[in-house]
Amino acid sequence: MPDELSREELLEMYCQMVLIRRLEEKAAELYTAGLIGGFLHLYIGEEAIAVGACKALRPDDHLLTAYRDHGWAIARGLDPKRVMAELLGKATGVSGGKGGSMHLASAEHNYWGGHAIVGGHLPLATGIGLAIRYKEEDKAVLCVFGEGSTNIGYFHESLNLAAVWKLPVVFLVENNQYGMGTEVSRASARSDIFEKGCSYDVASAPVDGQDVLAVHRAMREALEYARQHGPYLMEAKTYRYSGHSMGDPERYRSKAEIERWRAHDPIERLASVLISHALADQAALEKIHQDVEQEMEGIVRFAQESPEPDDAALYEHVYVNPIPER
Amino acid sequence: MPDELSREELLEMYCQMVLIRRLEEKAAELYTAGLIGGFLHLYIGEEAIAVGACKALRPDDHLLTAYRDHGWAIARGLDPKRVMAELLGKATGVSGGKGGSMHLASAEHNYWGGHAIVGGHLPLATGIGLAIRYKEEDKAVLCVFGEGSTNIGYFHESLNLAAVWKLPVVFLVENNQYGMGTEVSRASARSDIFEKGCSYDVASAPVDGQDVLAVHRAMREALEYARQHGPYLMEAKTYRYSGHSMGDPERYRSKAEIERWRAHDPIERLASVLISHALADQAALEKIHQDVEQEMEGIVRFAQESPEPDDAALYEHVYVNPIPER
Amino acid sequence: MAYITMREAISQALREEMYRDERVFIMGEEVGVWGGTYAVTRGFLDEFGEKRVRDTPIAEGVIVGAAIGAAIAGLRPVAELMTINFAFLAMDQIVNHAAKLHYMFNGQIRCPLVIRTVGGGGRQLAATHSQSPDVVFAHFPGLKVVAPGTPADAKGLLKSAIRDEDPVFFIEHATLYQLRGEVPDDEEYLVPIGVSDVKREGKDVTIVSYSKMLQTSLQAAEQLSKEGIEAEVIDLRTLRPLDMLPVVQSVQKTNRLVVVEEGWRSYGVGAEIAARVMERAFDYLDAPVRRVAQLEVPLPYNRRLEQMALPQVEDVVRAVYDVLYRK
Amino acid sequence: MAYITMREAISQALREEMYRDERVFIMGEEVGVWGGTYAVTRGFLDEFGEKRVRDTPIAEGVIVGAAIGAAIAGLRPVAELMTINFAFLAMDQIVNHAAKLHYMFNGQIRCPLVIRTVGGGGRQLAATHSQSPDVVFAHFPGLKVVAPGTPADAKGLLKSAIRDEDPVFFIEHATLYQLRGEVPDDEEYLVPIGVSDVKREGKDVTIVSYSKMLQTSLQAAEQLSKEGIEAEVIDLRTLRPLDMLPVVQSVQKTNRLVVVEEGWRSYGVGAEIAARVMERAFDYLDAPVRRVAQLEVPLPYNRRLEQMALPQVEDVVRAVYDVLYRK
Ligand SMILES: Cc1ncc(C[n+]2csc(CCOP(=O)(O)OP(=O)(O)O)c2C)c(N)n1
Ligand SMILES: Cc1ncc(C[n+]2csc(CCOP(=O)(O)OP(=O)(O)O)c2C)c(N)n1
Ligand SMILES: [Mg+2]
Ligand SMILES: [Mg+2]
Repeated sequence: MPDELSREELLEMYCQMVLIRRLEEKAAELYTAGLIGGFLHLYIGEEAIAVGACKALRPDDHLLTAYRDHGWAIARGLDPKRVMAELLGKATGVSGGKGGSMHLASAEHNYWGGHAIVGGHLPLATGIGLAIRYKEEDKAVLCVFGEGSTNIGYFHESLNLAAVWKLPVVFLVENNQYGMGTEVSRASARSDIFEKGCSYDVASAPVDGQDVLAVHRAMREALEYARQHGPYLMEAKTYRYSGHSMGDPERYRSKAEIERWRAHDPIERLASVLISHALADQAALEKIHQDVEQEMEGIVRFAQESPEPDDAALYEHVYVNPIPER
Repeated sequence: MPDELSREELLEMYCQMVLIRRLEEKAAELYTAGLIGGFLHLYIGEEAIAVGACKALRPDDHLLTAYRDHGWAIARGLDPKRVMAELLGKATGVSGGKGGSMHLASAEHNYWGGHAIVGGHLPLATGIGLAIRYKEEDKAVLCVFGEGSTNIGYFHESLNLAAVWKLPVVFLVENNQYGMGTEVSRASARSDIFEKGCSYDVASAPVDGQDVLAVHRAMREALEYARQHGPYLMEAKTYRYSGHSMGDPERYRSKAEIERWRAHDPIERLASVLISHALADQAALEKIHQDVEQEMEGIVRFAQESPEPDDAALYEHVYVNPIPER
Repeated sequence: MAYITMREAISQALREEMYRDERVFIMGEEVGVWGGTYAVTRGFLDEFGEKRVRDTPIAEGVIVGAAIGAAIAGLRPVAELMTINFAFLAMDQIVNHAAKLHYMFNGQIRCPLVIRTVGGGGRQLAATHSQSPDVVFAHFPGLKVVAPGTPADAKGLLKSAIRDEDPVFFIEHATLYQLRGEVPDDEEYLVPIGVSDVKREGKDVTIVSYSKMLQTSLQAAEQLSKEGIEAEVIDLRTLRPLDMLPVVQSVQKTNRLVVVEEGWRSYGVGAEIAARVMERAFDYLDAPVRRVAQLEVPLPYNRRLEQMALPQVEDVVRAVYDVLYRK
Repeated sequence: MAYITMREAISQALREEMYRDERVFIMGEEVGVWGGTYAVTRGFLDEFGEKRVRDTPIAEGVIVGAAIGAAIAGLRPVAELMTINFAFLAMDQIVNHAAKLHYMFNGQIRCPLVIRTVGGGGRQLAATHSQSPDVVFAHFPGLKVVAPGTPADAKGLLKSAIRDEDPVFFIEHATLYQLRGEVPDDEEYLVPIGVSDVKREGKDVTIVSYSKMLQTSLQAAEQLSKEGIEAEVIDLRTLRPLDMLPVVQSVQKTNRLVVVEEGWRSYGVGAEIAARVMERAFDYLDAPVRRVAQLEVPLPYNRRLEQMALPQVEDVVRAVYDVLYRK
């Protein structure tokens, strides 16, 4: 069995990747139709990372990501209905319609958000790692961000502190080659991001981000390492098929480049594994796609039919303990 | 002749180191007497770095340092009288009495300050490097800071940008083992700071900061490298004999440790070189000390007798082009 | 004169100044290949080359800091911070460095630097991406803070900012880029920093505002006019230094003042205007100054809630009624 | 009751809360081995150990950010920023994260965090190390901002801050640590956040202030009293949320108001107080509100110049004369 995963688990991962991709495609449609506002960052092409990594996370481990977070939310087990409802700004959304696409979260899943300030959540992840050590828990934190975010001061401050205090944090870089329109080599002195671990004496390695099994394997080890020793820097090489966000003019790359990456599509790749190991046949996979299609209908319906937050929500949660001004 | 320096140059360097040390001792006295206010950070023990490095700088190169800047100001050629006057907050001070000990500067010497925000001047130095490339000048920037300042985000952002743009900046770390009371290993994942160059693919090396000739040699090469190729990270291993600033309770280190370092005193070390190469005898060195002593009297007198800035100075230089509010 | 958008006006200002002065250059995230996230520098990379149109890493601290350094060394950088929300990542460089170096070193250091940035809410970008914290930057002596509300002012003020010897924090509003107006073609068209401007004359009430809220205020004034209330609308244009003369003169005429800003009310721009008017025209005020501002919540993503929190034309109208003791 | 310094009072609050609640810990630069640069945590490392008294690298961004993270995960961090000037290096974490996470994630995230920091000028530390930009932090909803002016308040407010479920930005004044006063020994002695306090009763004029300037105001009141002018002195104690009730009530009695703050005047705390008083007690004001504040220059090193720029007792006295139309 590939990677010590059962057939059911592998099919489940396949299904998740398909669902993530379909949800993104649907979100793009709804955005174009004006039902989703703000910024929308699609994860298409990068699905293997979230699915592979979350498979390695324990339920009581912690997760923080950047704003490209739909795939992560779903891989982490959040209800796709409520994810979509959040994109539509509904009261039933995972963040009550106040966060939107960039700010999915679920305390119940120890998923502490989607964060839209580049690099801003690295210190938070470091602090959660500190709390784990403080409470002497056997947990780890997975902190996910793009390669463009490794040039900001927070990356340095967080990796250093995590290293000095040996905090159980896996810093996972999704190196999709671009930060908006800027190719990694134009912004970062090192294009192989995992090499940046050296300044902090932090263990690090690259992984093929288009191979869900490789990601899962590497992440399982990284998390184990983090629990026992301290921070780990993992770089998943990947690619986003869509623009940075909706409306990206995409002047910075060629169609040919996108096609080259599409040839290593993570979903198709897992499909081949499943078929070559005789874990599924074409029909079974086809069935998954159909099921997902049907599930999507329910997801979208739920989101669309959900109520808007009421007026009172505007004033709620500014503070836990609001103090009235006299 | 050691290090291709003439006898005159070597004696001049010796003289500078002695002057710096005496000026610091005097400043400590004046601080205790209440004539100097604010914070006062002494450079005693680290003199070889400023003197060796400035010897390698060309007049039209640029210099920026942290707040531990008296030695740098003097090594860079600022008038010690006006340096002391600044410490006393006088109108004749290099910064007109507005900057104080931490903010010495001299545009004339391309010395862009003494900066008291830890790491805050690294971006400035990077920008000056950018201007050099922009104007296609054959110059370099020397940017000096302590090892404690290498953990802040600015270090990362500056080294990365300088590397990506190949800017002619030498980042010189004075690793005096402590940032205030924090030993390097308690704050930095790497205690050998030069190793932090690896994240940026920046050339780097350590140097014995107690050996003025070694510093000079290394700095000459580093500056040349920077002019031609781009940033360079140099780590000078050193030690400060005094507290972090006046009034430091010094609970973080032992007397014995200080004594161990004093045994490698940079001034005595150059004295031995001078004597062993028969470039000076004990009497000649003694004479230098006496001359410095006498010069110090003049320096202190000048500073004490100088006038305070007048009231108008308070309002001057908030803006180059002040716009009156109507 | 040309009838162009604010985006074009700003673009024009930048282009003209870059042709005028070799030392002027642009740096920031996505200003080059992408052409600026708000398309302000579209085409600039081809026109001026990589030396003068510099894409940077995502590292706001060193973007501003390096621009300061370049300014110290004699250049004229225009540093772009993609939005004002990210200016907080460069806050130390802005307020501890740009604002202070000239003074602290007794005039030896100059920072002729423009920090262009984009503020404002209303685009469903949620709490961290929708702020209007202009007042926070205006608090610091040593900075000049400019926030234009029309295409012509945007052009003229940006040109003045680039020519200024001091650091200028220049705030554009994300939802004004499409706003059209007459803009002089003149390459020497400069609007002075630190001069407020009467954008509409009126005798019944004074409305003071700037940036996006200028437009909201002008709309409110149109509406009020139909009811026979003639509002004088004053555009601050610059938050530091603050030019109160036209405001004081107007209040002496109308005796009633409403201040409209997009940011939060507490410790906002309106408070300063109210306090200064009280200091200088106390006896002229027939009603307490009314402040229209954002509700004191982080902005939510949901469109309806977000609009509830932001000042609307009707809020301005209502505030005018209040100071007129109507209804 | 014990007659102790503000330093001791703050120290006591921290120690008591650390004994009371295992989740409370301290992190920051030099809080451990050094004992705190202002000696507030002297002895804490020996008493509580390295786990709960954590020296950090010099990296303000991650100091605050990691404290937020620890708070999210259920701890009660007290993060120390050596001075408020360095808070600008953590500005994004403070205003974009601590202040917003609870709201943005609809209550799912809590940040029960105290950021202790030290503000104020007057010690010849020059422009970057002498600021009082308290108002800048008070502008952001989501934060609570506290700045005590007496030892007892410092203790009681800090304990309340640590027990609060929200992020509290707690500003101590560098030159008040030696100030002595009566402080309850009671471990349950709590001063509520968001309640202004009448520190001196009077009928002729109201002086509103906080932190160090409270002391300056009290001295001015003493001096005025000798001339027969009885000033009521009100201590805001909290800048957000702002409790205006005692101020409004006082102004209704005295009809005259002076606001005293150490920071710059423009867009300062005084502006907000003036604006709110106008909104709520317009008809009671017999004179425009006078603001006493720092001159609008970066603070210089030279002692005489620095003192000229900072508000002094005589400035308060003169402002009181002004609102009384005396002299
Ligand atoms: C501090 C900050 N600066 C700039 C931005 C604007 N911005 C949003 S996403 C982005 C690119 C990030 O690239 P990367 O980290 O590689 O992530 P990716 O989008 O490729 O997943 C930028 C510049 C921001 N949100 N925060
Ligand atoms: C941003 C910032 N944080 C904290 C401080 C307070 N501080 C001043 S010097 C210093 C220690 C710096 O150590 P290092 O860089 O090693 O320089 P050294 O004093 O040893 O020369 C600290 C923490 C500061 N000035 N700026
Ligand atoms: Mg990327
Ligand atoms: Mg050091």
